[in-house]
Amino acid sequence: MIDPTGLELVARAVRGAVGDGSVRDTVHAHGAATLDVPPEDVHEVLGFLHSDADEPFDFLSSLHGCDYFPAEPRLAVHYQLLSTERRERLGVRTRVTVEAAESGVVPTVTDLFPTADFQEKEVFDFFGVRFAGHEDLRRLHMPEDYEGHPQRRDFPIGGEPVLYTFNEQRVPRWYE
Amino acid sequence: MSSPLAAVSSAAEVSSPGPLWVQLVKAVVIFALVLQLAPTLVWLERRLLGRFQSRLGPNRVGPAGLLQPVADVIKLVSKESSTPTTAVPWMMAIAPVISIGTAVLTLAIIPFGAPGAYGGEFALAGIDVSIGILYFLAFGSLAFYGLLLGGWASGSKYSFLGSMRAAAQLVSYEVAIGLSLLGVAIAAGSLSLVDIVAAQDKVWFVVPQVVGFLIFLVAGFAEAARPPFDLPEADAELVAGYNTEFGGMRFGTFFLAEYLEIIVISAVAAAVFLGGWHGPGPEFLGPTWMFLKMAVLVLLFIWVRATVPRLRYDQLMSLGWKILLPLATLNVLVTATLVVLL
Amino acid sequence: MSSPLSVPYREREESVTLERLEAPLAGTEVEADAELLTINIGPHHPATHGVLRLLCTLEGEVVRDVVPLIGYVHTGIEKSCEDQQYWKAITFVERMDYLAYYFNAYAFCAAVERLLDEEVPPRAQYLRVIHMELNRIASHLFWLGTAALDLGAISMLWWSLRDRDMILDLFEMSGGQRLHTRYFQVGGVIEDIPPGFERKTRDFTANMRTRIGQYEALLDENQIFVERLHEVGIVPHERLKDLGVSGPLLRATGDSWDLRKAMPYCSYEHFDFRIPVGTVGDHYDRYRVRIAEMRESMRIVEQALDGLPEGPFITDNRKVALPPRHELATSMEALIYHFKLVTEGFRVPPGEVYEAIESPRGELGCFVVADGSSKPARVHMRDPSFINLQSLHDMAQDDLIADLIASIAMLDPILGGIDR
Amino acid sequence: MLFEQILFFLAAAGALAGAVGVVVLRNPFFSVLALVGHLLALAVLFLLLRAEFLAAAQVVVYAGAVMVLYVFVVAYVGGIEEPLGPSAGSLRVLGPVFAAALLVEVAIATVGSGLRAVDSAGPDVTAGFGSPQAIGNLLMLRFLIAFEVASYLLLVAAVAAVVLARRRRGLEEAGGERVYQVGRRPERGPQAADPAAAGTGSPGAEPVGEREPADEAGPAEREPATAGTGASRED
Amino acid sequence: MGIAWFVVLSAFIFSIGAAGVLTRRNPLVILLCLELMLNAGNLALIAFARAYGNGDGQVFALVVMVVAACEVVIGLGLIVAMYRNKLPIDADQMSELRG
Repeated sequence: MIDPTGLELVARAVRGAVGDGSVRDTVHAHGAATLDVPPEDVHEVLGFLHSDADEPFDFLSSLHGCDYFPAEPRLAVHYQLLSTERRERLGVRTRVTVEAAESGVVPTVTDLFPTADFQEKEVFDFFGVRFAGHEDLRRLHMPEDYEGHPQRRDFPIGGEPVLYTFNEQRVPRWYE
Repeated sequence: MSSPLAAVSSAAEVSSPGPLWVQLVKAVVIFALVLQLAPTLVWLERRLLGRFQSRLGPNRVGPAGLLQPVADVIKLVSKESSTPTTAVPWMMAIAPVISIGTAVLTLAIIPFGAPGAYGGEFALAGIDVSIGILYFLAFGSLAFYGLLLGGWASGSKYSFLGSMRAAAQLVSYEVAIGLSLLGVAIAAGSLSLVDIVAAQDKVWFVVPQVVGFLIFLVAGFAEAARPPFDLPEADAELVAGYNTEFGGMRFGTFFLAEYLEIIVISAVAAAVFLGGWHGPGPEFLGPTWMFLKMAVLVLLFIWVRATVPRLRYDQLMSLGWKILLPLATLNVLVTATLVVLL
Repeated sequence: MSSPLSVPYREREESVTLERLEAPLAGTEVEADAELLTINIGPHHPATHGVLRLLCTLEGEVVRDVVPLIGYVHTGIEKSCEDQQYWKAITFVERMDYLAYYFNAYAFCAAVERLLDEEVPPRAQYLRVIHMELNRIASHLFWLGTAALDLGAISMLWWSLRDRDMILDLFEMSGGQRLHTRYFQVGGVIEDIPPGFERKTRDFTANMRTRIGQYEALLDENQIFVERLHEVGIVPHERLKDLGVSGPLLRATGDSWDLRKAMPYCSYEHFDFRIPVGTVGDHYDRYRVRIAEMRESMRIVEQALDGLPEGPFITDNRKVALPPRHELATSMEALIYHFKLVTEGFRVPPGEVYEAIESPRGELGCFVVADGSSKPARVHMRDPSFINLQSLHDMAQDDLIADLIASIAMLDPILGGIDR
Repeated sequence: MLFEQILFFLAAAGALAGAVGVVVLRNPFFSVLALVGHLLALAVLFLLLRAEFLAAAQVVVYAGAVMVLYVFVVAYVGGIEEPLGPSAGSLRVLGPVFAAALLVEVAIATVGSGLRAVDSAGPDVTAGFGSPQAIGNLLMLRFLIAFEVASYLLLVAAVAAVVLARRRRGLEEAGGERVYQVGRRPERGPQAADPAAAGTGSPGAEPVGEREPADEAGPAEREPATAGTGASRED
Repeated sequence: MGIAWFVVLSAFIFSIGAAGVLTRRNPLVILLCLELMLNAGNLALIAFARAYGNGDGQVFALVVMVVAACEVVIGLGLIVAMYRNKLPIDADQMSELRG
């Protein structure tokens, strides 16, 4: 695990390579290190971390979304990087508002990590984060014609009408 | 040429067909045999697969599950036969009939005992034709139309792929089967199955024709579309291949035809290579020996199914064309040379 | 926008086609006059191990393109967890990857424990290792059976399920349930193993060794089986890493990346085991790696049984763990804790954590966000099946249909884990 | 003889119906099936004429092999319905006329006096007539040259079919090898084949020797049946 | 059973086949009609063989079968080649084959 000092070193390297504003904050908690990155810099930061010869984080283990509902900016995309050389993990987090997320501020990283393909689709599906530049962004788990993004915190739990023959008359908008 | 039935086969008979009642008895016996053997085989396979797979198998219906096939048939008959909208219904209806018809008709030439074993002069076979092996090959190649029509008429892509596979597979292995039987025909000097079995009174053809026997077995597995050559209905790939869209008794008929095909292949192998009715003891035991040999081969079919994975399509083709066919040709050449020289 | 339901079902189904992709058939050479056939393998198909839908483009028998379409068993477990107290969410996450439930439960519990900064007693850690490794064997056994079934070896399924049932018997002994035991608890395990468990487990491992030998004799020495797997479905190591593939699939290419060794958790550093790796990364290597992993797992189980430390099986922090039953009758405090836990659950300080472990299928990560209440604000599982599925295209393209089926089998996807 | 006559008329009706079906049906697939029915009916007629070897050959060769080829091609070309539209020149008009004229001519020739000579059941023939032995004797003794020429013709046709049906890409890719190669991928780089080079250096990681290292036994030399049974079987 | 019946039947089948060759435009079907004509010839050959109790006609029929098989193989090969090269599968429009 990266210790706090190591995290600051990484942050300094990133700032040096990408720009001063590229790391808003560093978080080291519960033995995990996270960089807080503005959405427009995500691609450069990940590209730098991915290809930096010194300490490459060559493996994107996970990409997931998160909704910090009452707080703003609400939505976040997390990138869990892994360096198989150093055997260390590094989280990169970018937080965006709902409007920004839907307008496509967050860039795709599928060109750096092809593994992000499904996961960005999933984040789009569940949180409505529109990744700019993703080739084939569409719903993955939910039906194609589903409305809304179900894992946002303000999306109610339960109550999905399921169509059976016995209730097809009662399902709303069935006759439309 | 007095009896009408004799007229049909008169052209093709070698030994005397016997009086009319004999023909009728033969027909009844063969049909009874067919209707008994196939369900018994289904039961046997399920019981044995259970044993192979360390489970019980059907044991609820009747003693030792013996009535399970009856229950299956009742279930299948009472099921609805659905037809996809893209299908050609009448063709779907006749496809299983072709399949089972060719299998039953092939059984007619299987000799179960020596001519005159139970008195009289006639052979213990439905008909004893001079073109016996060709007859078997002819109906084997007609069986292909059952699979083809079934798959094509279903209007489903899986079925279509399955029937195309069936066509390619049957055509490829038909040649190997024909050549493997040709070796025996050369050695016996006849195509008639009765003559071939009669020619084995000293030594079974499995000994001089061991290569032919192995080729026949392998190609027979392919001909019956049994594992490891069950590609036309490879359930993991094509759901059920040509019979994907078949339900109810139409599926049941295909199913029955497949098992009849196993019986036919076993019977021909037993007659041609394993000495048919020959065995120790008096002559009237002939049918017993024949059935025993068939049973051994049928068990082999089941055993192989429990053990062996499925071949891939290209492996199947290269096995058929690159290994079996040259080997069978070589076998025929060697046999012919030896027959001429000796 | 008109109601989606007013569109006939067929038309809605047709909305997902290859035309929507920018470059269909990318990465393969198809002649201009090739006869292409688009076929849906799944969602209901004998070989898709669940409701996986593969949109395949075939040229004859050759798969020119395959697009996995998922979501048919999406049950919203991640969302449901947000409405459950932490210790009740364990039962939910267990049902994601329904063949590796101990791993799901462990990943979640470990993440919560890290958020709580809760120490897990060594005995609990060893018990967790025992159960996870048994679960790994069970999962691999199920894989072995279904993979062999897909290749046409039907008997393997029953044999491997027979052995898996012996593992389920062990789980029933320790946890009371055969599947989804909810044996792991935040802070430890819910109960100590009963007497007789150790002997039965040793019997099992001894038995299993000979069984694996038999299975190898059946499969490995079968020319058809070997030829079906040899040199099929090779994806280069770098490409696999880019695709995020981990676990046995990655190790089959010769990469020895295994979180149990690389970043040990749950006292895996105490055990002596080896990491099986392959050489070329074809299906045969994948098969061999998994078989060898079963043997290594048995070694770990035996070592854990040998060195099982004495002590509590769950943390004595009464705020997190339920007090033992007998205390309820004697201790007022225990009763209060019990009441609080059962009604409200425990609260977790705000924070977020990503905990990754090595599941039978690869890196299983659990991302938990706590907002200070007694319910998680977000639970996300980085399920290896989900990520590994992306490599199916690379594995199966330009191979025959039968190889596609073998690829699915060797990928070992669990649809419950993919769709969650 | 009554039964024989019934059989003849059934088979003749089948043969005629099949023949008409071939010409009339618009979907080639059904035409092919009609021809199969026609051929089977003909086989029955052959049997009535005491030509059992030819009947069997008819079924094996025609129904079993030739028609399968047709089915393949129809499936491949995709059962094109007969194109309607303007007829191409005079042939469209003259074709039916010629056909009708031929029918009339043939009818006159057969129904007229020409067939008196064969209007009998034919002489009694020996049991061996039309058996494989009889045909074989004739082929090998009297018609050996015809037999040899026919076999060369078959060989030439087989070669011609291969040449016609192969894809026009060049000789090295001709023939049945194509399907076989399509499933194979190019040789992998040495990096992935070598565990030591590809491993990312976990300290406790140790290859269990699933196979011999790549430099000792490359994938080309590996024996499929024995690979991987070395190290891991013992423990 | 009079042999003349067989010969008459053969004549009719031959006429039907010829009509098909002359009227149909799909080369596949034309090939099928050629098969009809060849089979009609076969039937006549075998009928005459029976009429004279001589096996020569059957040998001729066998050779005709061989020739028919060759013709089918070549014809189908041509059709497949035409289909591959996107030529019209129509006998009236096969003018491109003139070279």
